[in-house]
Order: sequence, then structure tokens, then C-alpha cells
Amino acid sequence: MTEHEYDVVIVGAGGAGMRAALESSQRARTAVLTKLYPTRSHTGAAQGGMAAALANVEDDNAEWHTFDTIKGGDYLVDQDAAEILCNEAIDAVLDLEKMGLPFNRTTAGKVDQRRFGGHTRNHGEAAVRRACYAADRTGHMILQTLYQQCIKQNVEFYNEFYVLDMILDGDPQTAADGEEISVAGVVAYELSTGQIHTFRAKSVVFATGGAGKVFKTTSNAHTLTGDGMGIALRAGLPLEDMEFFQFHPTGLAGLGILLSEAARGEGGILRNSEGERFMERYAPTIKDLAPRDMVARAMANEVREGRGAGPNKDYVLLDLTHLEPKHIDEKLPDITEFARTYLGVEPYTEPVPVFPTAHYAMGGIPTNVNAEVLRNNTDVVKGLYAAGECACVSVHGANRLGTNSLLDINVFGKRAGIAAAEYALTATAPELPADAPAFVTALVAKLRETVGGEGTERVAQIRKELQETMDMNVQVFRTEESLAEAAALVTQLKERYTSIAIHDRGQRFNTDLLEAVELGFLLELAEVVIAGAAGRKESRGGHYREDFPTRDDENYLHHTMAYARPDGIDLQWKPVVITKYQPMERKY
Amino acid sequence: MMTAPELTEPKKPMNRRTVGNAEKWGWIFQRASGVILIVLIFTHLFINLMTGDGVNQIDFAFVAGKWAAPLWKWWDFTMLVLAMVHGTNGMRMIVNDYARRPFVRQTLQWALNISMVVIIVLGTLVIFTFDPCPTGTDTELLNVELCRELGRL
Amino acid sequence: MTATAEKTDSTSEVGAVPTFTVTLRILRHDPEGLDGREAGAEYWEEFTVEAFATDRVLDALHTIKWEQDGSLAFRRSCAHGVCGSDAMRINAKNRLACKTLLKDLNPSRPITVEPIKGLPVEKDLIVDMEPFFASYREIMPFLMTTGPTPERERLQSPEERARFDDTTKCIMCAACTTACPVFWTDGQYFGPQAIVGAHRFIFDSRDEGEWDRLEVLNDKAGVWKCRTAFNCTEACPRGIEVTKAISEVKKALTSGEV
Amino acid sequence: MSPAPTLYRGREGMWMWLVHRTTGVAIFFFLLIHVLDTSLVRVSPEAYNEVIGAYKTPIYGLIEAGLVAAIVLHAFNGLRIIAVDRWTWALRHQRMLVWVVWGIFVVMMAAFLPRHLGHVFGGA
Ligand SMILES: Cc1cc2nc3c(=O)[nH]c(=O)nc-3n(C[C@H](O)[C@H](O)[C@H](O)COP(=O)(O)OP(=O)(O)OC[C@H]3O[C@@H](n4cnc5c(N)ncnc54)[C@H](O)[C@@H]3O)c2cc1C
Ligand code: HEM
Ligand code: SF4
Ligand code: F3S
Ligand code: FES
Repeated sequence: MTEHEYDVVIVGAGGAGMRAALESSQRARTAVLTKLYPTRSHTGAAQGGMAAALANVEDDNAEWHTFDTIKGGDYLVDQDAAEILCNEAIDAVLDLEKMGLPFNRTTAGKVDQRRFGGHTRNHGEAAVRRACYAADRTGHMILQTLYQQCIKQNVEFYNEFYVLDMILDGDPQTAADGEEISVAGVVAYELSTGQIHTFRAKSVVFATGGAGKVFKTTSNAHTLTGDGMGIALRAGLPLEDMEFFQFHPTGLAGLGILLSEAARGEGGILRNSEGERFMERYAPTIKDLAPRDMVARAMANEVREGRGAGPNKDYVLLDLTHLEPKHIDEKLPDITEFARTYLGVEPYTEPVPVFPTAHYAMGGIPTNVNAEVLRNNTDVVKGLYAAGECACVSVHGANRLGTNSLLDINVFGKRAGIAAAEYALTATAPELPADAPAFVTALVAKLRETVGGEGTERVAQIRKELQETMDMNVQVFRTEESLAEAAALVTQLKERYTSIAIHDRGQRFNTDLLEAVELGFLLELAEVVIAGAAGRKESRGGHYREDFPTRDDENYLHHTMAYARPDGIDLQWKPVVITKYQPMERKY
Repeated sequence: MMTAPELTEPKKPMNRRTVGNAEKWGWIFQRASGVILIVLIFTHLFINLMTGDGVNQIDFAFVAGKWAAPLWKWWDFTMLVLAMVHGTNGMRMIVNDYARRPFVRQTLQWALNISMVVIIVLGTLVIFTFDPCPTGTDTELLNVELCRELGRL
Repeated sequence: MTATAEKTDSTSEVGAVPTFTVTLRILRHDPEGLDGREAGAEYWEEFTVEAFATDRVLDALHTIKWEQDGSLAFRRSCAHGVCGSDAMRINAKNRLACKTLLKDLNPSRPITVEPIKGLPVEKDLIVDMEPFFASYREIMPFLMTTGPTPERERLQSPEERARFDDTTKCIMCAACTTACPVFWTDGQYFGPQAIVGAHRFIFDSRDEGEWDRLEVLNDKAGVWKCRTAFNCTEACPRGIEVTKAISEVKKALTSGEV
Repeated sequence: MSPAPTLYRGREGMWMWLVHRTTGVAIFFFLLIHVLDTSLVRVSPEAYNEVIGAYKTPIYGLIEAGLVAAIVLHAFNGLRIIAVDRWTWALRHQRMLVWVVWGIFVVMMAAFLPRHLGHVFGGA
């Protein structure tokens, strides 16, 4: 076991983690722990763009952006946070530009902007060009640019270190309201050696990204297993709004690989088997550019009503054939190549089979606007921060608007980095208890013992069953019954998980062992998602209950706070912050 | 909270001293000499191997005949120098690629450089101090015509 | 660049997906010497798996790992060719496992899978990437400017932006560098990726550090080591014209103009 | 024990790099010898003719043919390399240019070999 000491430890080197690191490393001694090489983080997969009301091509302002964000999130958005997000958006984009990010340009040489779902002019009048982009690899450019700046600043990375536990100096669940609890550090597993490391730190920032792998069809990477959220949950912290998962309308059918909304922003049209542009029926004003939850539901509905394309009638078609090949090559080169490589479809001449794919966790570790992690509705854990997809400041509410996540990671990543460093400069170094690594040591030892032992269950098999049931029962359409079925199966799978066996007895690069650990997180998160979905007897944003098909502001205009207690998931509520915009019906 | 300093540049660009432009000039030289060599060598090969009796015509007398003209003296000299430098430079690049240990590398480089100098010096001396009609040689071996012309026979 | 699946009847593919059997021959490396092997032992091992027509090599590796031998080690993340984790030598060529469809590889014969060449192997298909990233860091891959930071964005015309577009696509998978025969020889060469990384800044109209970088690339380990073997360009899963980028750097150095 | 890894399946560019390298080395060593033997003209006509006579035997005739082949390949591939680094068109068509080099090689050898081998084997 090795011990390290830093002022600030950042967990995760995606967009949020590295943006935080850039701020924090300038002010305090910072280490970034990441289970992947930074450039492998899934921020790099983001395609379409990053929203900011730069007004470079069309009239626009932060206020409209704020409104769209709140409306897009079906009024579950914390409006103070949304205001910060949209006001700081402009600087966030300009910061990246100054760091060297190669945005596409207008003829005047400014950052170019394009349309994206749910982004409108003057409170819903018409679609507006707000997404700043770099072809269809905006996330890739952000990730590269931030990594390059980290190199410039000599940020200290611990690559392929899996953080598996956080150390707090008290139990957040038993502590009284107002009692001070602070973070003391994290425990990590080093992939290349199998060694366990403890990191003592005054501040810890979690930026571990999403948890898409609870679903089968997903645009998310194999490595997005919700570790940060799972660690927080195990530490006794709540998770907020986990029932809200975004299903992106245009995943490659059967594979889930994402075709960015930019495809529709650039003029692509969704059609059913009859060739009908069906979105005209669901969202007459902005049609194919309606928010994702609406489009995804519309697509699923077309398929349910027998208007799906293909031999099994189980997908719809994304039609780009009316666009100039040159325009496609310029604006959407990568995603059209995905269609060619993986489905053998030529988008110039043929429509591309698409179906909704699990894409984004709106929920996560609850934080306030300074990225400080909440342990209940009001108290923060001192020194503990979260940002990016693993966090829930609630700027996305019940449904995230496209291009608002890349914005989120930059705005709140930066805030987290600054806040963490500034706190660390005033705080005294915490003491790590002697048994700090005990949990991880035991976890790893237990798994190692299963090699060649009694265990009969396979990690992959359990994961597969979990993902299939989530796709079947907890996807775009949910009901009491489907959720109950999923809940029952997850309970069963958790039971079976206790008798898994791994194969790799080695110390070095034991990815077998880590997949087992990751499955543990997935199972617990699935449980929270299902519990939250069952508890929310309404339909709002990404969460759609067929048995309660309308939004119910009377009873459910509040956030879910899910706590893991010994006897199961405990759901509590947290009020939504409303400043300017009273909830109204969401129509496009 | 937002009073933070903006991104400064704590890390200065590395100060790296390069070995001048040696590699660059080596690279350019390979190309320039290559183009010239192609003319020199192919003419040389053509005259020696394709005209007349081809390889069979080559003997002392043939050489003497050629080198009687200053053009061919200079021709062969240029070819010698360019080919040796080009070849040695090429070999140097190959040695740099494969010889990992500094000692081995240095030794090989020295060997190359020495052989280059020796060969060039030797070749040059031969070309410019060549005597077409050494005394006491069987006249059958000489370029009789040439030696008569020169008044050496 | 990875071959695009030849035009098949896409609809029937997505519907009832036919399966077939493939054999993978994997070059394994056991750093610890388990099961009676020597530490550091290397050996070929064959696995046979059922695969779907849409499956990629990565899917087959997963099937092996998940159903047959959990100790098989390889890196992967995004599974669709954008993170650069899984460059490996498949049928003796560098490719991304997640971008190579099995059916494009003649599955009737065993498919060989080996780690990329020229970087120290750590375990099975995992190599030590540190030397690779070190070369990248050498070329100062970050925007360098002088003068005061402007209020708004630095202006750049679409044409200026287009000049370095190709090299911004790099995902640092190392397929190019580890395909380069000059890189294999002694590893002193920065490798094509570092040059691609430098190119992206050298030809960015906003950058003012081009000569610092060009000087680095003028070094013994730099751009002059390239012998235009083109393995890099052919291996690049992002379709970057790597050799062209290298040539442009050479031209900038010889002409003194960027 | 370390089993042989496969040979990297590079394409034309990689093989031509190998060809260029091997021919370059071969020519270099031949050149050393060639200068040394030519130097014998300074020693004595007898010595020179005796050594040069060796070139006229079939064995050396064949080696000489190989040498010419190496030079032709190296030279024209050298031109190809220069072109590839110089013009984008050549860079994009480098694979085709490899076959052009081989084409030139075949034509040149077809012109040279019959005559040369005729000289070598036809005796004098
Ligand atoms: C295909 C796709 C396209 C998208 N397109 C857009 C778009 O156009 N616009 C937009 O705004 N948003 C988009 N998004 C969403 C957005 O990209 C993500 O939400 C965002 O990038 C998340 O960034 P992050 O920094 O929070 O996490 P990530 O980039 O996922 O990074 C997570 C980091 O955490 C590390 N980590 C995880 N677990 C551990 C652990 N246990 N220990 C140590 N380290 C750990 C990982 O190594 C990684 O470095 C897209 C998402 C996807 C999947
Ligand atoms: C006939 C005309 C010739 C031409 C056009 C030519 C051209 C070239 C060129 C362009 C290169 C550089 C290759 C690169 O940078 O990738 C080169 C390399 C080389 N040449 Fe020549 N050359 C010729 C003759 C010769 C001769 C006569 C010799 C031997 C003495 C020779 C030996 C070499 C060697 C050893 C290399 C290095 C090869 C390598 O690094 O792989 N060349 N040649
Ligand atoms: S240039 Fe291409 S092959 Fe090389 S690292 Fe970048 S993406 Fe990979
Ligand atoms: S393979 Fe190597 S030699 Fe040059 S063209 Fe590519 S870097
Ligand atoms: S897994 Fe990301 S590139 Fe293949």
C-alpha cells in the first residue's frame, strides 16, 4: 500500500475533471486520478456542440438560453444554477477558444454556431443557432484541448488508477443537521500493479462521468459504470434525480452508437416506414428538433404502432439523402462514417436506421452551484465537490438539452476546481484513519479469493441480464409493472452477485477483477434508478410513466434524493429552485 | 469566488538545444546528390556496359582511353565523391536507426567516416595521377594508339 | 483506414443477424508467470467464438474474456473508434479492434491478434503507452501566443481553419507510430503521432510557437527520420493523411516558411 | 521462449523502404570494392586486368547484373521518394508510383540484360 498527500485530488480526467484540474493546479497541489488515460475519456465521444449565446450568427442572449434550458428540463431545473450555466457559457466557450480549441468558423472568422434541439429564439419562437461546434467532434476537441493545457501546466496525472472509495470523517447518514463532516481522501486501485493507494487530500472533486452501462443499448463507453455515483452512495450520500435518464433518439439501430443531433440540426429528417415525417405530428413548430425525450418517445411510439422500418419493424429512419454530400462531409464526417462502418449504409443515398439509445444521466451526486456535494437537502460535505455528468447541480432537470452537457462540464468543472483549491488553501490537512483502505482491501481480497473457488456466477452474465431488463422495463416507457419486474430481477441479480467468480489471478492489469467491481456499482445504481422511477408517479422529461402520462406539478415538482439504507433505497424530496419562470406546459 | 486569476502560463516552452541543422542538410543532400548521381551513374553504366563490347571491353586500355579526356576524369571524380558521401550519409542514417548502444554506434560511424575519406582520397589520387602508359609494361596491355599519340610509345 | 463494410442488404443485417464461427489466435504475454509459465512468457493461444455479422474484433475479444478466459487483458472504452484505447495488430496490421468488422477479415481463417509493436508489452494486448505520450509532450502540444489575450475569440478564417483540420482528428491511438518501421528500429524516433500533434499547432494561424516546435522536430529524433514508408497513413483509423502532414513539416523546415 | 510474432503486413511503401535500404547498403559496399579494384590501374596494368578479368566470368557477370538491378531500383525509387516529399499529387499516388518504378525497372532490365548476358556468356 502506498500513501500520497495532496491539497486537491480530482477523480476523473474527462472534460469536467481536467477543467477543474486546470484551475486547481494553478492554486494548490493537485493530483488527477483517472481510470483511463485522460484522452480516452468519454467526453471525446461528444459530437454535436456546446451551447452558448455568443450571438455570432443570429440574435441570441443568455436569458433565452436559460429559458430553453429550464423548459427543456421540464421545469425540474434549479433555475439559479441554470442562470449561472447560461451566463457563464459565453466565457466558457471563449476560454476554450483561447486555449486553442479549433472551433468551426464563420466567414467573418468568428466561432460558428448551429441549431440544436430545444434551443430557440425569444422563448420558443423558432430554432436558433446556439451550438458552438468543431465539425462533429466537438467533445473530442474539448478533451484534447484540455489535455493539452494540462500538459502545458504540468498537471500531475495518475493514469489507470481506479478510485473505489472515499473517506469522510463521519457518517453522513447519522450526523445531525448542521453538523460538520468533511472529506479526508480517497482510496484507489492501480491497474498496472494491483496495488492499493490512499490519497489524503483536503479537497476531493468527483468528475467520473456517466453510468450508461446500466442499459444495454447505450451511446456510452464500456467504462461508464457510474463509479463516482456508486462510491458516493456507498459512503452514505444521497443521489439526486436518478430516475431521469436521457434516451437519445438517434442511436445506430441495434448498436446504440450515437449519431449526433447535429444530423437533424443540419437538416436531417426522421421518417417512419411509410416515409412520413412523423415529428410534424408530435412537435409542429420545431419538428425534428424537439427536445430529446419527446423525439425518442415519438420514435418508440411509431415503432409500437407498427410504423417501424426494417424486417422487424423495430427502428425508424434518419434521412440525410436530400443534403449535399459536400455539406455532409464538412459538417458530419464522423457520424456518417459510423453508419458506413458499422451498418454498411451509405448516408448520401440511403436513410440510416436509428433507435433511441441510453445516453445521459441527468441525475447524480447532488451539489450546490459551487459544486459542493450535499449530504442532505441543505448541508454540504466540507471539501467534497462533484462536477460533470456524475454530478447533479440540476441544470438539466428532467431532460438535458443537447449541447448543454459540454457546457456543464466546463462551467461547473471550472467552478469545482476553483472552489476545491480555495477551500484547500484555508483548510488544515485531514487525518486519514488507519483503516482507510480497509474497505477496498477487503473488496479486492474477496474478489481475488473467488478465483478458482466456489463461485459459479459470471460477471458478464449478470451484467447482461441487468442491462436487458433495464432496456426492457426502464427505458423510454415505464409502468408500475415493468418497474416492479425490473426491481425484482435486480434484487435477484444482487444476490447472485455475491457468488460470482473471477478468472484472472494476476496482480497486473487485472481488468477481470475491475469489471466485477464495476458491476457492483451498476447493480446499486440500477436499483436507485428503478426506485426513483417507481416513486415518481408522473411523466416529466426523460421519465415517462404510461400509467401516469402527464406531468404532476402538484405532487412532484421536486427533486428525488435517494439514500442507500441498510433496508433498501430511501426516497426523499428536495424542492426545486424557481427564480423567474413558473412551470407551464411544455409544447414545441 | 470568480476572482480567480486567468489561465497563466506556468510552464514555459521547453528549452531544447538541437544539433543544428545537420539532419536537415543530410536529408536535403541525399535528394540533391541523388538526382545528380542518377545522371552520372547511368551514363557511366551505359558507356561501360552497353556500348561496344560491354563488360568485356573493360581493361586497362579502356580506362586509359577514357581518362585521356578531362571530361571523364572530372566525371568519375564527381561521381566518386557524391556517391561516397551519399552512400556514407545513407549508411550513417541506417546505423543511427539500428545501433542502440552508443559505443557500437560511435565505432561504426568512425569506421564509415574513415572508409569514406580513405576511398575518396585513394580514388582521387588514382584518377588524377593516373599514368596511361607506365614504362616497362607489355605493350599489349596498353592503349597503343593513345600512347603513341602521347609520344610514350 | 478501416475498410467500410461492403454494401450488404442492411435491412436483413439489422433484423435477423446471421452468426458464424471464428477463431482468434492471440499473442499472449504473461508478466507474472502463472500456471507454471515463466514470468514474461509469450505464447499464442487460440479461441473459437460465435459471432454476428455486425460484430467487430472487439466483440469477439469480449466474448472470449467474458465467456472463456477472464484473464485476457486488453484496453477499450468507447467501442466506436473515438477514444483510441484499442489499437492492436490484427492480421498483422495495426487497427482499432472496435472498428474492424470480423466479416471484413476472412473469418474462415484464424484471425491473429497481437499487441502493437515497438512499445514494451505489459500484459497480453496491453502495452506501456508512456514513451508514446512522452514524445507527444516533447512537441509542446498547446497553443502558444504572445501579446495580451483578446476580449473575444481570436479570429480565424474558415480557410485558415481548414489548413490543420486533418490533424486535429487524432485520437492518440498510436496505431501510426507503432506501425512505423523506423520507430521499431530503436524507438528514438518521435514517431508520426508526435509530428501529427505538432502539425496541428504549427499550421494553426493563431499559434505563434511554430518555430519552437519546428526546432524540436528538426532534431535527430525528429521529422528527418521519416523514410516515407506510409504504414502510418495506412494504419490511421481516423483517415488522417499522416505522411502528408509529415511532408508539410519537412517543407516548412526546408523552406523556412509556415 | 518467445514465439515469433507475425510479419507486419505493410503495403508497397513499407516494402519499397526495405528495398531502398537493402539496395543502398549493397551499392555502398560494392562501391568500396569497385574503387579499390579500379585503383589497381595505378598499381599496374597487369594487376588491373587480372582483377577486372574476373568481372567477365559468368559468376561475376551475374553479380554485376544484380548490381545494375539494385542501382536501377534504388535510383528510380529514390526519385519516387523525392517526388512524394515534394508534390501532394505524388504523395497521394505513391502506391501507383511504386508500380511505375517497377515498370521502369523491368524495361531497363529488359534492355540491359540480354546485351550484358550476351557479353558475359557469349565470351569474347
Ligand atoms: C456519444 C455522446 C455524444 C455526446 N454529445 C454531446 C454533445 O454534442 N453536446 C453535449 O453537450 N454533450 C454531449 N454528450 C454528453 C457529454 O459528452 C458528457 O456528458 C460529458 O462529456 C461528460 O463529461 P465528464 O467529464 O463528466 O465525464 P467523462 O468524460 O465521461 O469522464 C469520466 C472520467 O472519469 C474517470 N473515472 C471514471 N470512473 C473512475 C474511477 N472509479 N476512478 C478514477 N477515475 C474514474 C474516467 O477515467 C474519465 O476520465 C454526449 C455524450 C455521448 C456519450
Ligand atoms: C543513382 C542515383 C541515386 C539516387 C537517385 C538515390 C536517391 C536516394 C535518396 C532520395 C535517398 C534518401 C531516402 C530517404 O530519405 O528515404 C537515398 C538513400 C540512400 N542511398 Fe541513394 N541514391 C542514389 C545512388 C546511391 C548510391 C550510388 C549509393 C551507394 C553508395 C546509395 C546509397 C544510399 C543509402 C545507403 C541510402 C540510405 C537508405 C536508407 O536510409 O534507408 N545511393 N538515396
Ligand atoms: S494519427 Fe491516426 S493513427 Fe496516429 S495516433 Fe492519431 S489517430 Fe491514431
Ligand atoms: S510509417 Fe514511418 S517512415 Fe514515415 S511515412 Fe510513416 S512515419
Ligand atoms: S474502444 Fe475506443 S477506439 Fe476502440
